[in-house]
Amino acid sequence: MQIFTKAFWLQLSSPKVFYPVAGKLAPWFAIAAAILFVIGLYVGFFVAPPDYQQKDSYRIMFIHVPLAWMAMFVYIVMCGYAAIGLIWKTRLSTMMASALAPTGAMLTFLGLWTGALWGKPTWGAYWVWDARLTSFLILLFLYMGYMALENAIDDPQRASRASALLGLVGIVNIPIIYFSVKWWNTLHQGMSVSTSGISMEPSMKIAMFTLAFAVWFYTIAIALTRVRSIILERERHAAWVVDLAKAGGR
Amino acid sequence: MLKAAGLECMRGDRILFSNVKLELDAGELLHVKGLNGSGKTSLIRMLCGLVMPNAGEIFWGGESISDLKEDYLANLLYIGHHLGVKAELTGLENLKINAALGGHPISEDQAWDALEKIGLRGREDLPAKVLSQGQKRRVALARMLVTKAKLWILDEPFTALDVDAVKMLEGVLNDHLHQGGMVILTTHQAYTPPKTTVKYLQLGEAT
Amino acid sequence: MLKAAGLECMRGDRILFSNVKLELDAGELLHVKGLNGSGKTSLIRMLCGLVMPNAGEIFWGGESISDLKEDYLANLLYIGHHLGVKAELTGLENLKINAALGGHPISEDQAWDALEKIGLRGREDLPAKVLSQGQKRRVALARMLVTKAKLWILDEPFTALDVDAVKMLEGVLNDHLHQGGMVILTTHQAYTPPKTTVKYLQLGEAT
Amino acid sequence: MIEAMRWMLWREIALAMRRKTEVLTTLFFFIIVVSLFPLGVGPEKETLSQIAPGVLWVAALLASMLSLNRLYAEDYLDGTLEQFLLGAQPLALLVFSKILAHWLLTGLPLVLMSPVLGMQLGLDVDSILLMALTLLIGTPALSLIGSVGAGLTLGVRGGGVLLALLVLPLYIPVLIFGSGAVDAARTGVGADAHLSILGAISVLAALLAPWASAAALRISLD
Amino acid sequence: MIEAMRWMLWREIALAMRRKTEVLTTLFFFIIVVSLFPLGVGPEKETLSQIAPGVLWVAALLASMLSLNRLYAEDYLDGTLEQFLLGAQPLALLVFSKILAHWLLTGLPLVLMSPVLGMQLGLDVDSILLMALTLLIGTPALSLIGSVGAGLTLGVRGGGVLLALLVLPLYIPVLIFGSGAVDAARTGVGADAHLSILGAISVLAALLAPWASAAALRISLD
Ligand code: HEM
Ligand SMILES: Nc1ncnc2c1ncn2[C@@H]1O[C@H](COP(=O)(O)OP(=O)(O)OP(=O)(O)O)[C@@H](O)[C@H]1O
Ligand SMILES: Nc1ncnc2c1ncn2[C@@H]1O[C@H](COP(=O)(O)OP(=O)(O)OP(=O)(O)O)[C@@H](O)[C@H]1O
Ligand SMILES: [Mg+2]
Ligand SMILES: [Mg+2]
Repeated sequence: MQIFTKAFWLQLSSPKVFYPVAGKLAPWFAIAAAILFVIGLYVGFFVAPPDYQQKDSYRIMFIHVPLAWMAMFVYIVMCGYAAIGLIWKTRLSTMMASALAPTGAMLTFLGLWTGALWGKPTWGAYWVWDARLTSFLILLFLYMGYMALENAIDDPQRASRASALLGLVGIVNIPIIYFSVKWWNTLHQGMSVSTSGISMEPSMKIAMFTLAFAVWFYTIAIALTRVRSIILERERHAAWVVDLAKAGGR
Repeated sequence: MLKAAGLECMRGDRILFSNVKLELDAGELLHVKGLNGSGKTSLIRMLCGLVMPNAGEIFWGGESISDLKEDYLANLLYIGHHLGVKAELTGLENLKINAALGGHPISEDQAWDALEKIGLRGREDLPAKVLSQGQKRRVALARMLVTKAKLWILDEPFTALDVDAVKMLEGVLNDHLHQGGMVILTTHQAYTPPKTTVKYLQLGEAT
Repeated sequence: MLKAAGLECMRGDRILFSNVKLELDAGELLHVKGLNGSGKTSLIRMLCGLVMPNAGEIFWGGESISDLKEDYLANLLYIGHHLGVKAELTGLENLKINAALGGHPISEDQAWDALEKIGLRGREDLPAKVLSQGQKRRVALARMLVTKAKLWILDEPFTALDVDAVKMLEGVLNDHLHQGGMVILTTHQAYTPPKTTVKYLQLGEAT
Repeated sequence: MIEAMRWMLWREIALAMRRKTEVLTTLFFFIIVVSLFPLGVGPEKETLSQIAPGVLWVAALLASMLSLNRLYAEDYLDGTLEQFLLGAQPLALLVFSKILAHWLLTGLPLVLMSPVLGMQLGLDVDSILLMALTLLIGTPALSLIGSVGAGLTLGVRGGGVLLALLVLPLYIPVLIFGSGAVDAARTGVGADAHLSILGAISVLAALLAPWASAAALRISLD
Repeated sequence: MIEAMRWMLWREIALAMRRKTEVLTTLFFFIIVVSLFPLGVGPEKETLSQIAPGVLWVAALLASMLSLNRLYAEDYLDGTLEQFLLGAQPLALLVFSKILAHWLLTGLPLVLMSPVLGMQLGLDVDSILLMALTLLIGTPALSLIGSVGAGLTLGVRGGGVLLALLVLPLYIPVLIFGSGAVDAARTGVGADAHLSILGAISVLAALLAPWASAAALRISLD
């Protein structure tokens, strides 16, 4: 099989080869994401039973938790791409990192937002300085720093290398930040509300995981689409892009 | 010694130059010519290893400079549009530090001598910020008198210098070439090259 | 129109020059000469009112410039070692804003024209930071093409310009003088002054 | 004259937009500084909500001071300031436009952001609104006063200490009345007096600071 | 090599001494920020002494960050940095000397000053000494981490605030363990664990940051 040869993967890491592949894959992921969203939301809001304590407000969980998971995961993937791009000088990797950053920031923001909305009915406050919340907030800052740096440098080549370096530094720091915040909080006091008290009905699990996959596919679809336009922008002098523009299409 | 082939430089959407090749041996001077914006500074920074070429490679004694790194840099003296002269330090201190950080530390006496030769007598102990434009440049150029580097790369060295200083500088360049050194320079001013081998490299259309 | 007498400038412990007097009428050019550090820039900044003279006074149309203030400045265009060109703005924007803040707003078309004449065609819309040294200077110098000021004070205007640009600039100076303007300049480069009245002012010893 | 002011405003805003992130980063600086406090002080809600107005105001002060740092520095280095001085426009007017632009680009966003941060620190709704109001009235004074300091520090190499000594006594009233307003309202005294004093400071600053800044710039460029 | 490092140290310190007030400014900023708090928060003694470690650490963070702004900026503008890159010395070594000098000139004075400020905020003697110790161990990490940010934001206009945005989140662990130590000691848990983690962070930063900074500088100069 072609897929198992090293040459195939090496070839795929060239923007020229990857561009049409991404173009073909993106719509499928988008469609899958849309379908799963619909199913997950339906199960979550209409099938799953109300919680005996939180009534219906707990249903935010179905959106909140997948968003939060994905937001953290995207940061790691993004920094991984950045590191690869910086060390092995593969152009596609830095492009992927740039393509992931805005999505990650948006997921983080939405995670914060949904969490805050959830906090009001359960904790009586939109925000508390709990370890998980705090480290999540810091994650948003890290995303913002990454994007701000990339935006602030006009030369795209230099911008992507600089932000990749920042990502590398960031990845070293992620565990340190995570544990410090955790420890900082637990040393002071236990949180009055624990988030693990929800017993999971099967339908709840289904809703949760369906939506988790939906967010996954959405992220992939968006990242592929965005990386396509980044490829076009950064490689606009390459012969194949010029040809593509002349041909006027994909 | 210095050799480059197929150099290409792209800035923004524009290809500034492509397929530039050059070769420079001991005792030779390369005069890079071109109109404003033709890419002289870009080429020069490429030869210093400050900018990566889009295509092509640069060799020093047969090896690629991106492999040689420090071994290449130890042979190099670059003086560009920016001077690297600290406003708060005196001319003397500036020279000594620049020399030391460039890898060739010099003694106090050598520094005094160099500054005197370059025409800053009586100004050695003034902070560079009160010096005139031309005097600041002289502080930077004084490194040429004390360096052991073989390859000098000078971007418009004559800027802001008065007629005497230009003459003196030409003398210094000649001496360096006669001792087997190499020089790459750009200038828009009238310049009589020395009697050793002089090569020209024209970027863009000629005037 | 412009007159000064008994000007003295002291920097640190040093008297750079003293008892300098000059007089300049419509259509005349004053070339300030001197070695590096002889005080040309200091004199010029004095004439702009940026530096107070230790002694002596400067008159414009018979009145002291320290009394006239804005009325004098409206007649003045000064381009010095520092360019006043914003790295983030395009050449076009830089020119328009500099002109407007200098008191002579210009239209979009005028700005395009001026930049084309000064040799920046195709570069009007690039942020100044990506321009080459000579191109940045051209953006600053383009103000000469759009200003209504009568007195131009230029500190080494030919720096970093290529041969074509120098020629063009000389033409611009000639035109200005023929229309009754006044120019004060310094330069270390060979310069053929125009055919109107040219005055020389030597600071320090001659070469 | 109005023409020149308009150009100046346009210029400042264009420059800021060209750099895009500059405006956003001041805002983020504000947010981060405020968020640092709970991390340093600990997450107890009562403590936090008690110190919240002080923290917000100190952060606003710092954010505004930081961004003021660059108000004239670049124009000074690249020679633009020389050109302003030589321009035929009254310098104080140009300076005023610059300060106005500065406030629009950095002060105003802080004001708009402050409610969210107040919430994070556990302030109640009334306090939050009052807080935002004090910032709205008080931050222009920060920009105005800071501009004088920025002008003075330009030439003088390490004039930092002098600047702080000059500017701080003027900043402190803004801080005290700004953060004091919320406390006053909490204790039932009412915040009207605080607000009107804050307003008076801003008006006074608007009248005097442009001239003082212009003078400072002239001194710096001599 | 050691020679070059010595020269670099000498150079940095000579420059700082020539400018004299620059060192003082950082220190002064630290003092001001700390002193602003009682004004913003109100004079209650228990509140103040409770938030004191947090306030001191946040102020130290901000002060160190502010001075980082200038760590490479000038060398970049006047072309010295180019020369460093072209020098025959490993860049990371030069960078390390620069960071060391930076800490000696800005971090150390803060450490020495902190007891006085701690006293002002009503901390007891034990807490004050512990506080100073955490600062002594922690501030080098601030200089080191900040240097990477300073390298990355070079030449980026408006880099000052951007630098803050990049660096402050990375400072947070230092802040937490630094200010947490005093709290831990107060509640009887003991500060040893905090101190050793703080030390570990500094050592880790000393090993990695010079290389990362050197890489950042190379990228910025391309
Ligand atoms: C602004 C407020 C909030 C933020 C920033 C936030 C953030 C996060 C993050 C980052 C995660 C993933 C962490 C992990 O899996 O370890 C998460 C998961 C979760 N959150 Fe939140 N959250 C917030 C509010 C809430 C509230 C109010 C509740 C409900 C009382 C809640 C319930 C949950 C639950 C049940 C999970 C899944 C935990 C697990 O499966 O491990 N969150 N949240
Ligand atoms: N992003 C960009 N987009 C378009 N053109 C660019 C960009 N960046 C740089 N340039 C162009 O690259 C050239 C830079 O050339 P360089 O500085 O090497 O010129 P030079 O030959 O040294 O000129 P000078 O004699 O004026 O010093 C300029 O023409 C500039 O307009
Ligand atoms: N504080 C000071 N102490 C001693 N000398 C000083 C002091 N400040 C300035 N100077 C001297 O004043 C002179 C400044 O001259 P200026 O800049 O006007 O020269 P210039 O004629 O423009 O030279 P150039 O041709 O190099 O531009 C220099 O010689 C400098 O050494
Ligand atoms: Mg050039
Ligand atoms: Mg001069």
